[in-house]
Amino acid sequence: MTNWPILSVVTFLPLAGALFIAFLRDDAAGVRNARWVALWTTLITFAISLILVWRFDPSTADFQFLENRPWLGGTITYAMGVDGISLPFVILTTALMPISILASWTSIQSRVREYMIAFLVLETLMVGTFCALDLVLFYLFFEGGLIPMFLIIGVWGGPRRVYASFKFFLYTLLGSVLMLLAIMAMYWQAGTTDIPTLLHHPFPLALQTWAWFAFLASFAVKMPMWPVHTWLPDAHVEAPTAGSVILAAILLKMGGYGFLRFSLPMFPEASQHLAPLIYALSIVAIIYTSLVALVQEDVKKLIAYSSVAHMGFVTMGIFAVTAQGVAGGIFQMISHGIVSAALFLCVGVIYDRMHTREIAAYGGLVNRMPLYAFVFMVFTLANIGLPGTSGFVGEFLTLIGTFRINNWVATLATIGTILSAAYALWLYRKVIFGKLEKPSLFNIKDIGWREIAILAPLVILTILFGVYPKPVLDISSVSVTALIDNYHHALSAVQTAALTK
Amino acid sequence: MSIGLGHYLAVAAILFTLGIFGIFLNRKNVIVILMSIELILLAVNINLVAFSSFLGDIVGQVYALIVLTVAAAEAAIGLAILVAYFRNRGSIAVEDINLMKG
Amino acid sequence: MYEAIIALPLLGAIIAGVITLVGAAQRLPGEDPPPADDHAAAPVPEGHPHAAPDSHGAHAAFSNTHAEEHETHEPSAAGSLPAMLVTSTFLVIACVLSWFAFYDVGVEGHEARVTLFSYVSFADLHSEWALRIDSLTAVMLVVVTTISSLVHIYSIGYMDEDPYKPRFFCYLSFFTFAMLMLVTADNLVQLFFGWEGVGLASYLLIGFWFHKPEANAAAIKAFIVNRVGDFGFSLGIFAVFYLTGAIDFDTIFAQAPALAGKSFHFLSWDVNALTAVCLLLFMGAMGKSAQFLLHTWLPDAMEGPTPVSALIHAATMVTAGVFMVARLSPLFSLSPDASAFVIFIGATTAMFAATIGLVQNDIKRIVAYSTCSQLGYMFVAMGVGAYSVGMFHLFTHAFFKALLFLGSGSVILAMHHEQDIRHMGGLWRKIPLTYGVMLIGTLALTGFPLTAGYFSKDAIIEAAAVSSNPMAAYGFLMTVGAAALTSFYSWRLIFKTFHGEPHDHHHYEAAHESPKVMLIPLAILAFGSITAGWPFLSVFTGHGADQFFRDALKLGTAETLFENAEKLPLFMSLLPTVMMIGGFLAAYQFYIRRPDLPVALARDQRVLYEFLLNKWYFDEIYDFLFVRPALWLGRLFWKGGDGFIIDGFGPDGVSAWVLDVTKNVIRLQTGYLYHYAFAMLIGVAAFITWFMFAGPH
Amino acid sequence: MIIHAIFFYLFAGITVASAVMVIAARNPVHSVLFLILAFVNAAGLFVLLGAEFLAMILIVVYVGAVAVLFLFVVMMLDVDFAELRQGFLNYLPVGALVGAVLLAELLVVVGAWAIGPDVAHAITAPIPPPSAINNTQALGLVLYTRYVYFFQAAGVILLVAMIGAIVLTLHHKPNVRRQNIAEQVARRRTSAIEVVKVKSGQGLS
Amino acid sequence: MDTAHLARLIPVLPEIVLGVGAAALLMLGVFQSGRPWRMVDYAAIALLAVAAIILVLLPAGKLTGFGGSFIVDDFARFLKILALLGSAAAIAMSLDYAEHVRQQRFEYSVLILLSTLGMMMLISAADLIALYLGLELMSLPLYVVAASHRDSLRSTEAGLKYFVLGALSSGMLLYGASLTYGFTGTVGFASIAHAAGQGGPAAIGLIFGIVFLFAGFCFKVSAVPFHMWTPDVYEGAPTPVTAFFAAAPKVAGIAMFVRVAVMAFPGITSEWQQIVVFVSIASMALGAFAAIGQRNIKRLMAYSSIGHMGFALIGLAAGTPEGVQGVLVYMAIYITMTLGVFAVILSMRRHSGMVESIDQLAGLARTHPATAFFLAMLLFSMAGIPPLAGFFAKFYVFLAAIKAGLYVLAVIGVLASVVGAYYYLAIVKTMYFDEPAEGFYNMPYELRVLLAICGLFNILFFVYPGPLVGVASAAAHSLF
Repeated sequence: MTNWPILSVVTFLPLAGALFIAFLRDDAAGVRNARWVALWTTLITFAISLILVWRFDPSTADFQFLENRPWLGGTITYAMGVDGISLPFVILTTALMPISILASWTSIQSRVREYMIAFLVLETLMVGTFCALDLVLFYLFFEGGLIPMFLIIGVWGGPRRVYASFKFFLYTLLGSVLMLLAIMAMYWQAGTTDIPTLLHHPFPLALQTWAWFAFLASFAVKMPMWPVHTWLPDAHVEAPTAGSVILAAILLKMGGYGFLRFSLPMFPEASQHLAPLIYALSIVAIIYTSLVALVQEDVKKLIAYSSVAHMGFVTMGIFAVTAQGVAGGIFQMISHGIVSAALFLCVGVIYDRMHTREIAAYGGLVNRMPLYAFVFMVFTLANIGLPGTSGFVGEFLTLIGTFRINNWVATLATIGTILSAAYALWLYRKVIFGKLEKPSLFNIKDIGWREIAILAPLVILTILFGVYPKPVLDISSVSVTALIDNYHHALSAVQTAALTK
Repeated sequence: MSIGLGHYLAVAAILFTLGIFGIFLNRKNVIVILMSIELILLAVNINLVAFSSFLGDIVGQVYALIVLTVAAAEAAIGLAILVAYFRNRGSIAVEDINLMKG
Repeated sequence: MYEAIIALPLLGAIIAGVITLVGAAQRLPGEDPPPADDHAAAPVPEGHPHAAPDSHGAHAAFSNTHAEEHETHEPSAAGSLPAMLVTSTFLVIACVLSWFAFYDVGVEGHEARVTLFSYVSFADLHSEWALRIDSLTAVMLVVVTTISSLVHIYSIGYMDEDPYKPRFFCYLSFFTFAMLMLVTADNLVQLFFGWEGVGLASYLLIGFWFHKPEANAAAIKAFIVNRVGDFGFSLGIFAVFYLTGAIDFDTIFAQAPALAGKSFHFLSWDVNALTAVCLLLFMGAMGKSAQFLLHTWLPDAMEGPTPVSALIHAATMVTAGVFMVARLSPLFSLSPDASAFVIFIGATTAMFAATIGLVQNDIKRIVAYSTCSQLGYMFVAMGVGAYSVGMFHLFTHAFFKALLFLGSGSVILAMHHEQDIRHMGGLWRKIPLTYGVMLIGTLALTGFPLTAGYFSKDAIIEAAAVSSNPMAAYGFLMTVGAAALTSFYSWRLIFKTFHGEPHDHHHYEAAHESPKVMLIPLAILAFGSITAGWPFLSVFTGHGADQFFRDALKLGTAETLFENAEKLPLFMSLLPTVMMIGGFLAAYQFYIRRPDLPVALARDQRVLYEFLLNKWYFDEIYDFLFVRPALWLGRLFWKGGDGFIIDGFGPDGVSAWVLDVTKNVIRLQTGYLYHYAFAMLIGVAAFITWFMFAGPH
Repeated sequence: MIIHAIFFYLFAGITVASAVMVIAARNPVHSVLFLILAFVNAAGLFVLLGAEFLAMILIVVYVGAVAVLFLFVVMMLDVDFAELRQGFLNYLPVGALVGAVLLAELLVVVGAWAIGPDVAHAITAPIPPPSAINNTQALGLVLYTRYVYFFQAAGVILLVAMIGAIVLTLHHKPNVRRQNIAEQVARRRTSAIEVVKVKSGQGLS
Repeated sequence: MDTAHLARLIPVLPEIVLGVGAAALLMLGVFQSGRPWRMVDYAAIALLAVAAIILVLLPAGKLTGFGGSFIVDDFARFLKILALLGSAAAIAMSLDYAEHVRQQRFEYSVLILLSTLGMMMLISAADLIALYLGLELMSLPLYVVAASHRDSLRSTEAGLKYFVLGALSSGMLLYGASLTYGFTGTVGFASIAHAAGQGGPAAIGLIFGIVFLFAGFCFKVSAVPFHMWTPDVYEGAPTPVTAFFAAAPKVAGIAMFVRVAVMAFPGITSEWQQIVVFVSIASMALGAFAAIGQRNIKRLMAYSSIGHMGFALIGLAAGTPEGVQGVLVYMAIYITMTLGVFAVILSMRRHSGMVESIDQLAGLARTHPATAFFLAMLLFSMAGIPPLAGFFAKFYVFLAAIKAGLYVLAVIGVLASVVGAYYYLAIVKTMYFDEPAEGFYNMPYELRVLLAICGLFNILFFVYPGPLVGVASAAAHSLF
């Protein structure tokens, strides 16, 4: 089908761009060039990633665009490939990168070259995470993303950036090192780290349980699930706008992707036994963090908490292991990737103008920023999960999928939809509506063309996927079905084995 | 009451322990520490020679010979360092050697 | 054709929306923010010691941006006229098409199903964007498009002074589109789409005057209370899918009989499957139709512009709940328990809202409570199985309630945005046309014989009287009682507004009749209020209903109801009329002959009066039960849970512990040789001892 | 046998006792002297064990060289001994306990040890019978053949000790004129003599 | 002439070259007028290179010399190359320092050479006597160079502490060696293995011997609780010396540790494993915790190296070929990391002189972006963050530990690595997040090269890790 290593190109092209920027001179022209190089690199990467969609065969659950090269010796190889579950995330990543670059166009004025390099490196690592078909390789990309993100938060972040960046880094590191040990144990047990092989490897139950917990430690922090979510509000709040965007839109998704890619298919028994735990945590995440969001005083923090709540739907849906639940989880992640990214961009818009994130510092913005108010409204509604926006489809699918398995969980989670309306609309009201009374806001300007260019695609996608979610659902359809079939197959095989004993 | 290997080893063990005692119980004089080290090496040598003798193997004595030689070299360097230190600090009290800590 | 009916309002909304945004963008050009590090360039107030916008509602939408504009009226947004014309025209076309469809479907029997494209479909879950056009839909199409187009036209006049006309018409059209999606829905998800869509439109329109804090609060309240209802609705959908494996109506209805008597394990109980599903779905209806317990948002929703109240909060949106029950009649009819609950809620609401309506002073609130109450009637009809009767009342109610609201709007406009009826009085002289139409509306509402309301309301009461449902008796009693109260508060409104002495002479003198563009819709509605009853009587009740609705409604039990109704004793069928007259007389006594009586009564029955005036303290109770605890919990979880426990024992605690350990470890490194040697000794001794006692393996 | 035992206990007793005094004596000079005593008695033990050569070496190297070196340094550093030695005891209890435990364990395990019967065949270089060849010869036979590597390496270590001692202690005092071999070798006649014209009566300035 | 006799010296050729060369350089230094140290330094580096080349050119396979006391196998080759590289780098790093600080003399290079010779002997030692000799030959020059700023109190104090504790540790080691000798009747590793592995429970006496031996080893690799000298000596010693301490001797120490454990006591693995597991855990934990409190970067590097040795010992604790492979990979990568970091530390020089406080690195990312970048990468690598080389170092040791079933050790290890990441991050934070302090002098050329090499190695290691891993694997298997 393809002769050239398209996935590697998509993955490492940004790195090449970063390298190029590294050799630019550090003067005004160099800074300008750095921006343009970064933008074009991400745009070209995005364009190439669209070839993936174009050539992708959605009728098979197999991995496609495979690449395999010897690497660490033995069976640990450089293996890349995508299937219906990972492809949407790859596209999400490549699509959001140009937007992030544009979003930082003027708001980042110091150390621009380093900033762009960090972002491009981050893109490589993120795309690699979703493409890797070898556990060790996956871990490499997965964990490597910490470095650029740490720097992005720490160098270009807000006043408490040091605390936030350390918390982010150490928290996520702590989670994932345990996963590394589990990967090793799996390697010795199965003799390989090749993901396609491992997907069908029957691990003994004891190992499954421990490995499952180890993976949980990593992905739960990344998601983040309650109660290991507290790094998120801090990191989001302190990160620069584009950093928050990437953090919310993509880095969080790695956790969900990990559950789908590893926890479910590789440890089916453990997943089945421990799903109630996930349910409980998801429910707590949805309700607890929604309530917390209700009383926030900081715009970004509120959105960050709402992210936690929305990720609760994802974990719940995934571990329901029904077709709708899993597909809903994927869709919810994609949708949240778009919506939360957009919300953070929206916050960035006013932050760039006012340099404060306090809700109380705003009010009545609609009087001066009608376009902004409109855009913000769209994303607020998507955040609420209003039908017709992409937010609804994901929530609906996860809930309906979960209801089939456990209606207690679905019922409690549905309460979250009420609360999300409460805090999102409250935020909107406080920031946008009302009289324009704060003197500092009198001269605030509406969004400019650059910001429109950033936000417009997201508006369109939000509504398009909300009305016509088929494209996204179709891509992952066969893979999800195969995932669930394999899962149940593995479970029934175990049961049969137990019976014959 | 025949004197067996155990007797020699016991003497060596006592000397060895005394040597270690000398190092960590001493607070005032580094030279005594150096002497304690010599005691430890002496204990080792007694061990080696005793083993050699009771095993009927000359290697132990060769080993002891080497240890003796090296111990002499060690003593020389140790004293040289001590002298260099004394020139800077004007004291060889063990308690004074704590410029760096933490 | 059906696509056009749906698409025209959407198109109108989009066009108006674009006009709004483009106009806004031109007036307030945006620009990229200044570079970030340039903190000095952060916006500095340029000394606009500007007064808060004056409190005259619509007039001062945003006077505070430019000093020179701030005392004058904001000019209309660019493109107001095209926006208004386009949306209104589209709506009128849609309306004409709808009437045609009504005839085509209802009378000619050409039902239709138009599939557009797929919606939320995955694996065995199928839902599509599809238009299901049957008689029930046709009725709703007519109601929606008619009222909507009239409201559009009326708004051209009513919103004349408002600067944000394009936005307003955008919202209106969008609402119409969402409502049409709702009524044409072919499956539960699409229904839910329309459901939440109208909720959004309602939210936007209530908060249309975004500078008013009360409007914003009311908008959010409306949305959230509706969400509470939708919570049940969603669960209902999930349960339906769980039980039947489908969410499209055809499949559900086909499977429904098989579900009868089955139970399923919901939460921790085994419950009757159909009853549970119906109750859950009905919870959505309660929210949308502002039924008892979830009614609190509707009176507050009167913060929106009056046409909105007419369109959304009286004639169409709030009836969506009724429509849903009708649409799902194949399910509800199979579950007597659920139906009983519907009756109970409906009847309670009818009575309860009427009691509150007795003492309210805001002209729009009175009408709003009246709406609540009338919706209760409709649910009673639904509950007793007289689905077509409920639809009938929905149909007629749309006319006279829209009329009442628009009439109130006319009064309000005449009184310069004064809404308190205590400040009115004697207005019939100044605005006779308005008075006339209000009178017609009141007559229809109170069920004056031969007006539209008379037929439908009586049909409901009769159906309740003869129903076999054990709850029906309660329904009958309540509806009859409410009829008297309805009459009383309706006439109270008329008397206090139009009769007696003017209380606010300043406003009274300035009062003027509304422009034609408002009066014409009023006239049409007035006409409808009188005539929408009798000609359609046969369509909605009796044997005609069966012909008309065919499969769209489940009329199995209704057949016998209609037959029994004809055998009802005369005094029973006259009872509503008697009550109505009684209410009128009481009102006349209180407000025309002895205007001092109400004051005295209120003083005597202080507690009761306060109780009613404060709407049974529902807002306070909810605030106490839900809002405060939610905020309290949120704060507790944030500061206590996240801050103290999770961070305190998690990252922050661990890092503090690490630093503590570090401090101690560093203290071990004393710098003293003998300590170092001692450590080595301890190490060796420890190992030796370990092996001495643990022994070699 | 008895003689052997008597001498063993004599030597061993004095060795241990003087070792105690090495670390316990207040005056470092005394310590050094006790060290010498310990070494001499240890040499006695060596003799008892049949290692005469090592016994001699111990006395020659230690007593003759190392101990003297110690003594020399002690004298050279000229420490005020009166101030030293305080606080010796306040550290004793814990240390003594640990040390005693260690010693007890060593004695229990090691002191009671005899050569295992199966170890004998592992011997690499058996001691020739003393009747045929004396201890010094026996050592010499292996030291320069089989173990020449060790011998050489020990030599390198001594070289290091020399370099180290010089590096650390040799001071080039600026005011001292010293021989510069390279300069001397590189000396030419032209640079050796400087012809200076001297005005009479003024001298060299 | 009997060349066959000389041919038996071939395995020792690199050592002979080094030894003779050192002596020659000593002569050269003594008799050369003017400023001999530059020439001696360059010659010393060349000598180390020559030794390395000879080492590579030696015949393949396992070579022995001197009746089995000296052994050259793949394991020895691998670690010798590392030690030679480390020493050469250390000398190179001292060039500029010597220019400016005026303390170093040509003896420094000679001592380093002799110490390296000791390391080589140590790595190749196949019996206890050779081991002891190698160890002393390595250590004695270290004591001297640590104190070589003889006018500096800190330097001499460092030397004194190092010497006293080092002598104590070699006393312990000797005591252990004597016990081992006594209980097995032999000093050769192979024969010890034969004698000790007779089956049945190991004699408690032999285990005592092992404990004392291992105490000596632990001291040399600065593993807890025999690590106490490390911070003080690292801080006090002249910085190039510290860099040297952190690199080559650690390699030799680990080599000796691994070789003795694996070659001499294979039959009683479960016993010594307990010791190694304990010191490994203790070292990782202490390295992680104590480093957090440091403000002096040299001292911090001391604790860091303690932690790293703990990680490396995980591989030894596994006691398998995979474990040893992990140790070897770890050491190779550790050397590059630590040398790179010290290259930066050596360049922390202003007109006011050398500085050692971490705070002085503030804003390095702006004053010296390239330096800061490489240092940051090295620090992340030390923290074990992928895709940098340090991750692979940890990866292989943990891989071995997991295979050997040492789950608790592995879990504690990764937790310690997280705690340890904190202080590396803190340095990165200082460089990148803080407001710039006054810049340093430009980095000397050789330090730049060294930093770039180490940095690039760590960054790009993941691209083609195969060779190193493969060689390490072969080296590890040559021990078993």
